[in-house]
Amino acid sequence: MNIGAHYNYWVAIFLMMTGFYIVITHGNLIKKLIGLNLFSTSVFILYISLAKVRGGTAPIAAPGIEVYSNPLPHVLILTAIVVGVATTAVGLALVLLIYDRYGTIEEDEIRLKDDSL
Amino acid sequence: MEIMLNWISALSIGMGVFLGVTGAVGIFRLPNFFTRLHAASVTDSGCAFLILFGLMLQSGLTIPTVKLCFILIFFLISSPTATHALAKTALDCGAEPTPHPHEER
Amino acid sequence: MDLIIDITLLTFLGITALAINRIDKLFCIIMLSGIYSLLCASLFVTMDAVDVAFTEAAVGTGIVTVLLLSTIGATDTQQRSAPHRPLLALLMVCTTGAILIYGTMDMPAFGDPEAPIHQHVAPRYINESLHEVGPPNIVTSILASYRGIDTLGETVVIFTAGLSVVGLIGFRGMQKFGDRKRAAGITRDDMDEHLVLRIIIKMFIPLILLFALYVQFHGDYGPGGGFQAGVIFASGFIFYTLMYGLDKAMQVMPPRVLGYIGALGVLIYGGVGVTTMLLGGNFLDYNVLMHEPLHGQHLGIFLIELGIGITVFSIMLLIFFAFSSRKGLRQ
Amino acid sequence: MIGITHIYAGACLALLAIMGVTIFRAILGPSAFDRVMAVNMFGTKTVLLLSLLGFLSGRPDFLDIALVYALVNFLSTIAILRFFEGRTPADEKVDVSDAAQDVNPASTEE
Repeated sequence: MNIGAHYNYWVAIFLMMTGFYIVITHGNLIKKLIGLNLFSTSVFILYISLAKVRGGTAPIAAPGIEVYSNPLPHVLILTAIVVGVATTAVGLALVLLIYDRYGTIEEDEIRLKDDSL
Repeated sequence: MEIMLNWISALSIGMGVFLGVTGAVGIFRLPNFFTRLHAASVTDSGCAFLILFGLMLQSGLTIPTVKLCFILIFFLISSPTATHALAKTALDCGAEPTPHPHEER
Repeated sequence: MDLIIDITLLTFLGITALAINRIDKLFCIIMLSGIYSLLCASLFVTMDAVDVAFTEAAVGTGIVTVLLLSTIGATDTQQRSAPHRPLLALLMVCTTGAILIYGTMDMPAFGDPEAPIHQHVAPRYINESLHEVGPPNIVTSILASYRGIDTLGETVVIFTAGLSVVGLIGFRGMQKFGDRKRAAGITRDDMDEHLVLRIIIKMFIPLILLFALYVQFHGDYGPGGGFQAGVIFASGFIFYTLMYGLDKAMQVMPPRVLGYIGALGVLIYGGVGVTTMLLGGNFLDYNVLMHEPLHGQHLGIFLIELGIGITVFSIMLLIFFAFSSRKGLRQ
Repeated sequence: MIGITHIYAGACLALLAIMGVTIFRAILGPSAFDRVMAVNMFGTKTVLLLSLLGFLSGRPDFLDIALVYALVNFLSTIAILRFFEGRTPADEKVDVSDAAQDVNPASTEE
C-alpha cells in the first residue's frame, strides 16, 4: 500500500479534525466560524479527491481527449462553496449582533453576562 | 527556430525562478519590514514577467498568449501599486524604516 | 509529478490549519485563512476541478477575507480566552479521526478509474452531454440542465442568506454617512492620501466588469458561469467602495435597487421553469423552449446562468454593504 | 535530454518551495504588515504556479483562473490596507496587538 493512494483522504480527515478541534475548544466566536470553514473546506477536498481520475483532465470537452475526471462532485462542491460563503456571512452577522448586545465575542464572558441578567 | 524558442523560454523561466528564490530568501533573512518588502516587491515583478514571458514564447500566437499578456499587464500595474500602498500604510501606522534595528535597540 | 505537487500542497494546508489553531491574533488568522483558501484552490486545479477552483478563488479569498476583516474591525481583534479542556477535546478529536482513517482503508485508491463513483451516472454525463445539452463544459451542462432544480435551490438559499444578513444587521450608521460635511471631509483627505491607488483602481474597474461579463457568457466553453461572474462583478463594486467610500457606492448602486435585482435573478430562474411547464414540458426542461432541442437547451442555460449571476452579484454586494456600514473597514 | 516539460516541472517545484517560505513568513510575522506582504507574495506565486500547471498538463486554456487569482489577490490586499487606515496607535479601540505594537521593527527583532 503506497502513501499516494490514500494521502488525500488522510489530509482531508486531518483538516476536518483540526476544524472540529477549533470549534469545540476555542471560545472566540470568529475563530469558531473560521474553524467551521476549515471543516467545510475539508469536505470539499474529500469530494474533489474522489472525483479525480488518473490520467484524466478537466471535464471540458475538447477534441482528442478521452479521459475526463468525474464532473458530478465538481457541480455539487461549486454550489456548496457559494452557499457556504452566504451562510458564513449570516454567522458573522450574528456575531456582530452578539457583540452589540454583550460587548464581547468570547463565549465565557457572554455566559457570565447572561447569568447576571 | 523551434529549438531557439525553447532555449530562450527555458532561460527566461529559469531566471524568473531564480529571482523568485532570491525574493524568498530575502523575505526570510532580511532584518526588518521595509527591507523585506523591498526584496519581495522587486523580485515579484521580475519573476512574474520572466516566467510569463517564457510561457508566452511556448504558446505562440494563440488565445493563451493573449490571456498571459493580460495577466502580465495586470501584474506589472497592480504589484507595484500594492507594494506602494503597503509601504505607505505601514509608514502611516508608525512603522519606522530604521536601517540598523539592532543598533537602535 | 502531479502527485508531488498534490502532496506538497496538502502538507502546506495541514501546516496552515495547525497555525490557525495555535495563533490567537484574529488578524493573523484571517491572513492565514486567505492563504488556506488560495492553497485549496490550487489543489482543486491540480485535481482537474477548474470550475471549483475558479469559485473558491473568487469567493474564498476575496469576499470572505473582506467580510471577516469588517467583522473584526467592528468587534475585537484578539482572542481573549484560553482553549476549553484541550486534552479532552484532543482525545475526542483523535478518536474520531482514527475511526475515519480506519474507514478510508476500504476506499478506492486516489485516482482509481475503477472506483464505484465513476461507474454510475458520470459516464452518461461525460458521453452524452454534448449531444443532449450542448456546451463543451460538462460542469455547466450538469449545473444548469441535468441538475437545474438543485441549482435553483442553491440560488434561493443564497438569496435567503442575503435577506437574513440585511434583516439581522441592516445598514446601521447610515445617517452618519449621510452627513454631507463629514463625508466631504473624508473624501478630500483620501484624495490626498491615495492618489496612486485611486487612479489605478479607476483604470481597473471597467476591465474587471468586462472580465466578469466574459466569465458569465463564456461559461459554456471554459471554466466560469453565473456564480463566478456574479462574484467578480461584485468585486468591481467592492473596489469602488474601498476607494470612494460607502456613501458614493450606495449612490451608484442603492441597496433598495440591489434587493430588487436579487429578486429579479431568482425570478428569471423560476420564470424559465414555469415557461417550460406552460409550453408543455417538465419544470426546467429546456428542450421545449425552441424548435430544436439543442437550441432550446442553449437558450435555457443562458437565461439560467444570467439569473444566477444577477442574484449572486446583488446578494454578495448587499452583504458587503451591510457589513461595511458597520465601520469595520474605514470608508 | 531535458525537454521543456522538465523545465515546467522544475519551475513548479521551485515555486512550491517559495510558497512554503512565504507561508512561514505569514505565520511568524512578526508585524501585521509582514503578514500582508506574505499573503500578497503568496498570491503572486500561486498565479505563476497555476499558469505553469496549465502548460504542464498540456491544457493551457484555463488561464482565466490565474487572472481571477491576480485580481482577487489585489482586492484582498487593498481591503486589508483600508482596514489599517485610521487605526493609529492613539486610537484605543484599534488593533493594538497586531498593528501598532508589533509594527515597530526595532522592538520585535530578537
